[in-house]
Amino acid sequence: MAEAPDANVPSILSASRISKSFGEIPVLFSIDFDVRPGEVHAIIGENGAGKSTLIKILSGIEQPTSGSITYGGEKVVLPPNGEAAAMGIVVIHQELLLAEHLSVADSIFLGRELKSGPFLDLKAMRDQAKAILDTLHVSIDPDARINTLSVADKQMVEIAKAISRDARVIIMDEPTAVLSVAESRTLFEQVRRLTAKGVAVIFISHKLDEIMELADRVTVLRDGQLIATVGTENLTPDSIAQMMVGRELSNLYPPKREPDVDTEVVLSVRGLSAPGISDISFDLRRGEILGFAGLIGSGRTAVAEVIAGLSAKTGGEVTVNGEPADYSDVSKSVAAGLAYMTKDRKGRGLLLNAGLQPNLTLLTLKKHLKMGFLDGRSEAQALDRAVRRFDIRARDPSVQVGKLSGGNQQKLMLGKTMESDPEIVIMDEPTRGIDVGTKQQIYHIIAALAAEGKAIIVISSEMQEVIGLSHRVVVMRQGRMAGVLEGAEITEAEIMRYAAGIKQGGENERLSA
Amino acid sequence: MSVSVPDTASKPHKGFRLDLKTAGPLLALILLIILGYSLNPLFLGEGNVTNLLTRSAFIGIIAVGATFVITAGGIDLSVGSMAAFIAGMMIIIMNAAVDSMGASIWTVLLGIGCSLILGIGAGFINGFLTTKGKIEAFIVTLGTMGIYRSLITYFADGGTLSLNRGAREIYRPVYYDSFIGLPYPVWVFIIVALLGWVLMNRTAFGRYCMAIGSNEQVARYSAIKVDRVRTLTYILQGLCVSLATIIYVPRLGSASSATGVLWELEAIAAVIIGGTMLKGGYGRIGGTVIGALILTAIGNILNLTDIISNYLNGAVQGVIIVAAVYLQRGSFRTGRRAKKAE
Amino acid sequence: MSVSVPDTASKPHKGFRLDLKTAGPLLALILLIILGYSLNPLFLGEGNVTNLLTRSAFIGIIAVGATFVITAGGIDLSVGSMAAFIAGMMIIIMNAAVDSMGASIWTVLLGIGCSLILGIGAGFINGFLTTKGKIEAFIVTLGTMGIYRSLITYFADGGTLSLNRGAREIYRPVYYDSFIGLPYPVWVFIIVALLGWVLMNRTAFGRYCMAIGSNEQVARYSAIKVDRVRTLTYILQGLCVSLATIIYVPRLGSASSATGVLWELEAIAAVIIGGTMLKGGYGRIGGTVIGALILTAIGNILNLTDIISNYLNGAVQGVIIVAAVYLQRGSFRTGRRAKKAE
Amino acid sequence: AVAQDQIRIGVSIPAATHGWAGGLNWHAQEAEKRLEAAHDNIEITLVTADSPGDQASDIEDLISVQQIHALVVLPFESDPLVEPVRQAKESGAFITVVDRGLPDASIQDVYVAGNNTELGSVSAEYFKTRLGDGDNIVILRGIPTVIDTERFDAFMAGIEGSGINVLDDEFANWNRDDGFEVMQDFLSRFPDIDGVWAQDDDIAMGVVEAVRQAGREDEMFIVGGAGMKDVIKGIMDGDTLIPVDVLYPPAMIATAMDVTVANFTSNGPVQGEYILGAPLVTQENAAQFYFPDSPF
Ligand SMILES: Nc1ncnc2c1ncn2[C@@H]1O[C@H](COP(=O)(O)OP(=O)(O)OP(=O)(O)O)[C@@H](O)[C@H]1O
Ligand SMILES: Nc1ncnc2c1ncn2[C@@H]1O[C@H](COP(=O)(O)OP(=O)(O)OP(=O)(O)O)[C@@H](O)[C@H]1O
Ligand SMILES: [Mg+2]
Ligand SMILES: [Mg+2]
Repeated sequence: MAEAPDANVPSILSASRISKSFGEIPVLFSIDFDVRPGEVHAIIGENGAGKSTLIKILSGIEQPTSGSITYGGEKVVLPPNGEAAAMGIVVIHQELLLAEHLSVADSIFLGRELKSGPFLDLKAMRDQAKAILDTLHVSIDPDARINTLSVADKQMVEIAKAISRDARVIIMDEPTAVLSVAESRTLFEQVRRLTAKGVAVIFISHKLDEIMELADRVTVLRDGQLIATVGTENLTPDSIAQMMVGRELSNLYPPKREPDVDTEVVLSVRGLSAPGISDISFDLRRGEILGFAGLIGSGRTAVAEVIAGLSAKTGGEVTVNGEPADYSDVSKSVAAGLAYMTKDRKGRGLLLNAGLQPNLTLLTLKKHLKMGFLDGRSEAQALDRAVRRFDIRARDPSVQVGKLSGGNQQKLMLGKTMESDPEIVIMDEPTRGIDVGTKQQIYHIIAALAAEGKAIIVISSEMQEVIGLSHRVVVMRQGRMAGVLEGAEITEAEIMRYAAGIKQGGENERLSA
Repeated sequence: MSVSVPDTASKPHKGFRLDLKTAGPLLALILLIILGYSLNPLFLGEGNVTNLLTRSAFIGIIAVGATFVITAGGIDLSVGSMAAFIAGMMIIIMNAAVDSMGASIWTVLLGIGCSLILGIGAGFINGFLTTKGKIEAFIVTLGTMGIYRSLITYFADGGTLSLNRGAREIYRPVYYDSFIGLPYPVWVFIIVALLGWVLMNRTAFGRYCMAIGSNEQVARYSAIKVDRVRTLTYILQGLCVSLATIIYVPRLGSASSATGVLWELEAIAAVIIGGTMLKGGYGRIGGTVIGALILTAIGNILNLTDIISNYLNGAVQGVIIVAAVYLQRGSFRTGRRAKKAE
Repeated sequence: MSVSVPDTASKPHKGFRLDLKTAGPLLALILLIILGYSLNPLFLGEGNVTNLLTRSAFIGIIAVGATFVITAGGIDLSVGSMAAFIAGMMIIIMNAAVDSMGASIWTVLLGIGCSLILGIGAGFINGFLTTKGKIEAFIVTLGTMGIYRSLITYFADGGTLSLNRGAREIYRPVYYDSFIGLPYPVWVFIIVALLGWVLMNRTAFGRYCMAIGSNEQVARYSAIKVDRVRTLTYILQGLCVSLATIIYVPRLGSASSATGVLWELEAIAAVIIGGTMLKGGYGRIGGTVIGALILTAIGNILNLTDIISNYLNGAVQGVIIVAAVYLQRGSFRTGRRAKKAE
Repeated sequence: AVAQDQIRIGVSIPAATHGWAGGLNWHAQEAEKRLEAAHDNIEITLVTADSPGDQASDIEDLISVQQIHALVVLPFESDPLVEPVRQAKESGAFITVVDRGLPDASIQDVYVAGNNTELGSVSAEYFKTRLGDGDNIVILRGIPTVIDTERFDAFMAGIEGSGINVLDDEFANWNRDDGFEVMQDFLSRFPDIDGVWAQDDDIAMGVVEAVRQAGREDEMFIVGGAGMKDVIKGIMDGDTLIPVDVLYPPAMIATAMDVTVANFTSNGPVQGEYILGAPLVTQENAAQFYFPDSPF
């Protein structure tokens, strides 16, 4: 935990009695909030509690329905459209906000380009972008186009963009949701560097250990109400969780059931290679949960996308239930009982302009046909089921999916994937942006599915999640399998060793065990 | 306190939004009708209303097809020359049939059958080049537009292809006769519009079109066969062109290089006036029908009066189209938020 | 410690693609030149090359403007009739000036000044209606297209407006004379293209256009004045139309309702053949220039040979356009992944 | 020739999309003004169309909403307009057809004929007087439609056997710009051109500029068609580049409207054909075809 700044320092940005409604629907109720220079102030709360809405108000993106904002000691009306950034209030939004066709350097400097005379100083922008990315220890090419980056790299670009600004307040809305431990650490380094310089940081995360590590104070929201603002020193992860969900949270992870090593192999991958990955081999049995760990861009997603028929392989073999599985498109893999849930919910998972129901049933629309026509009732029933099962919360149920809170979008996507009732399911960052309470539910759902005999692959950057759920863990590094861990070997330290290349697991029989 | 999604809550809102969205173009049409009536009460005379409806059938039917293409994120510039080409081929085929076996109902049915095959084939070519050839739809259909226009000119030897008199007499009623007070073309239009509406709003295919137009990646990840659905939209468009041609040919009994000129622009305009977005992702068949009626009514109203110079017809048309769309957008816009929701 | 994607993995990929992207249209152009030369060696004769370049200047200059509009996610269908309208107004104004103060260089400069003002004004109207009126660009510019076309017909009384002989003689060299071997229109084209390239690739404005076309919300959240930038693209388009008109009028010294017909389609085609995406987000001025040259070359080649029926000119044109774009796309496609990156 | 209280006359012509059609529109409007001013009980409605289909709609409208007593129609194309005009006839209207006669002559009460075939053959006759065996010409055609085809076929038939060599023909769409560009290409392609048949004065104007640009005015002559005032003026002034023109007056629409009105206002019979022909305009007779106020 950082050195606690002097509590007597006046706050740089504060909100008083902020309320917000979207149309008729109230989302925030009379919230007081403030952040001091050099402080990390975390906001936590369940999905849909209003965290993102609060920070949108604190950065001028949304205007409050009532209440006032004070910045640098003066009452202000913040300008809209990110113009507050010029005043020193910089936001990393929960949803990636990058123009897909621009380069990395262009994206970092969008709206405040470096110029020499009337012209862009491309070299300066490229160099500075490179320098900023270097401080984050990522080697993303500043000239790369955004649409060639993985989600995690995009998130790093967003972070680079924010910390490169001359900010007095930096607001980070779940910046670590798609980052692995290592990347998160470099982010925290930067946060500490910034706070040391007197920058105020508002930090939102569902990862409670991060909150404990980074925050000086924590504000808890529940259903749009302010529950408390407490110094971190007075908190434990358990007490935070309790304040958040209003109940005791024990046993985040369900007990691991010993997998039956004799059940049949449902998915078998041998020597698979494709752009970005090579020589991947593993087996997946009924009832097994196989974790995939690794750093950003280590190729976990690429493996899953090849298996699901989303991209073509260049070599190797995949079999499902003993049958060769060269799916040329997703409908074939779905028909074979294999479902893949993307981690890019905004770009590949959900139609942001459509409602909940069409999104939920898009993958399995054929199931909702009655004599060839769509059966609205059956679709509505499916939505009902998914809402109950995954605790999807929308204050305004007819809202476009793009306006749901991030976590609820994720839950909807989970619902969409599970609608296809797959035998094999590959979940890429299944709990991205989901609050602890629901996480627990989802972990139990995953465990129950495995117990039913489904085979599950969990790709996750959250080390605890991989450890807590998996029977076995594949660790990937630079497009290859660095090792496979089993049983008691599955520890944070061991995974990190493989992921960072300190340790190599060579024996092939281990890989396919 | 989980609120979740009560079944009922989503329904009324949806209906509501649908109403307002369709109300926009409808309002514009009503204003146009009032304008027409005030210029000349005969505008609402039975004969004129029948003419107007029958005429709007061509563009309307084509525009129903265009709604699917545009909803799925494509565009088809070739429909006008495709119509001319199909009309020409129908006439050539029917004339040849009359020569060899005399004029009968079968001649006409043969022509109709060929028209359907040609329409589907032409649509398939557009779809295939766009999806498998991975060429921008704009370029593909600009190309086929030139090709069909040239072919009809070539087959007509620069002149007009005319249907044989005998076949003409048999075919003529398809355009000119009525069934319970409405001419056949209007019935065809009504049926195509209804089927289109059902297809767009009540089948998986319509849902897929919207998904593809709104985010192709999401569609692909959702197990939708993007290329196939997209190709099908072009085939559907070809089919609609063919249907429009089937009721067009008996009207004038001829085809030439001047047939169907600029129909593509009118069809796209009808679709967009109707509230479908050019970028795709949202299709509204009802709006398209109203859009086609608006466009036809504008042309008709310009013929009702000659207070303004004929030279300015295009200007009046332009002003009315822009005003109609402005009205439509304005009428349900409740500030910025509604706009953003687009 | 973080490893992430190794630097080398992404760099060569990008450089590679960029080269091929510009190389695509260029390749198509080169093949076309080879085709032209093999059909008739005079294709590369000095006179023909000069003609070709001069001719491509009109569409080329307009297409440079269109590249900005399309990159920012808009479309402008009005450019052809806008050109006709501006040409007509220039002639009317210059004729009036000659009547009142005789023909001199000032008459021509007055005409040019008015042309610039009209172009900027017309562009502003399109931009204003699109952004503030919140009407789809397709509809707005379809409307203004009809309006300008009507106005020129009206002012020309359905006929042709001809520039006064005296003014004509003074103005004529602007089209017909050369500077170091290249006619002035070619110089104007070169300068517009260079300025356009700099504006697109080396100024914040170009970046804003791409950002808006790629994701309007991102642009908005980056404090970019979306409406202003978008309006500016239409103004730029108007300015380009005005420049094209300024070199067009001395060519024939006349304007009529037939002036500039279908230029909008040619300009958009040039932009897209050049590799700019119709949906916006990515603009390529260099490609647009090549696209304009390709289109002009196709017409030229068709005039240089008579192996095929004239009636089929349009078909050949269509086939070549589609083939050119296919070649261009095909050449750098390295399978699915590249497609996805689009 | 019945006298009625109010006579409504509908005039349906192609829109002013190229020079000749522009002239047509102008003469129609002038005639409308003149006739409405001269006769209190005459009311003329002028409608213009962009395609045969459009024109059919226009005629329907004239019948159903204007409830016309007479129709003056210059068909876009003959065949497609048979049915619509027949319907007008069946509604009781007096029918005057202009320029392009209907295949079923029984529909029309009056036919004011321009003659495209004659335009072609008159032009051919002139070429034969100027050129002979081994001379080369190029042809710029209009838009591929019946009118163009009739003109072209008649011309080709006319020069057959004369030994005049047609190097190539291309469409120039009755448009100056296209005339200019097509001629530029002909000039770079053919070193020896003795004559140009442009069959339309708008195209001819473009051709002139291209020939001037190439500096080859002395090699060849150009013949257009229609009778544009600028061309007629040039002929009056002894221009050698365009020495003659073949008349195809857009004013024929005014003649037709006059005849139609006469049907209602005069006592004499007006049924029948009025053939205008396509006379050759030379320096001697040019003055009588010069209308400086016409836009065409
Ligand atoms: N533009 C909008 N229109 C309507 N409702 C909205 C809009 N934006 C947010 N909401 C609603 O406001 C509520 C709070 O959302 P918010 O995004 O602030 O939650 P959050 O606390 O950030 O949740 P998460 O942890 O899932 O990100 C949600 O019910 C959401 O549906
Ligand atoms: N060399 C490559 N060329 C093209 N695309 C690649 C390449 N490597 C990866 N990709 C694509 O990038 C996306 C994500 O990359 P990757 O599989 O490396 O992510 P990951 O290992 O899941 O890492 P993280 O989730 O931490 O970002 C996938 O869609 C994959 O297909
Ligand atoms: Mg949130
Ligand atoms: Mg009148």
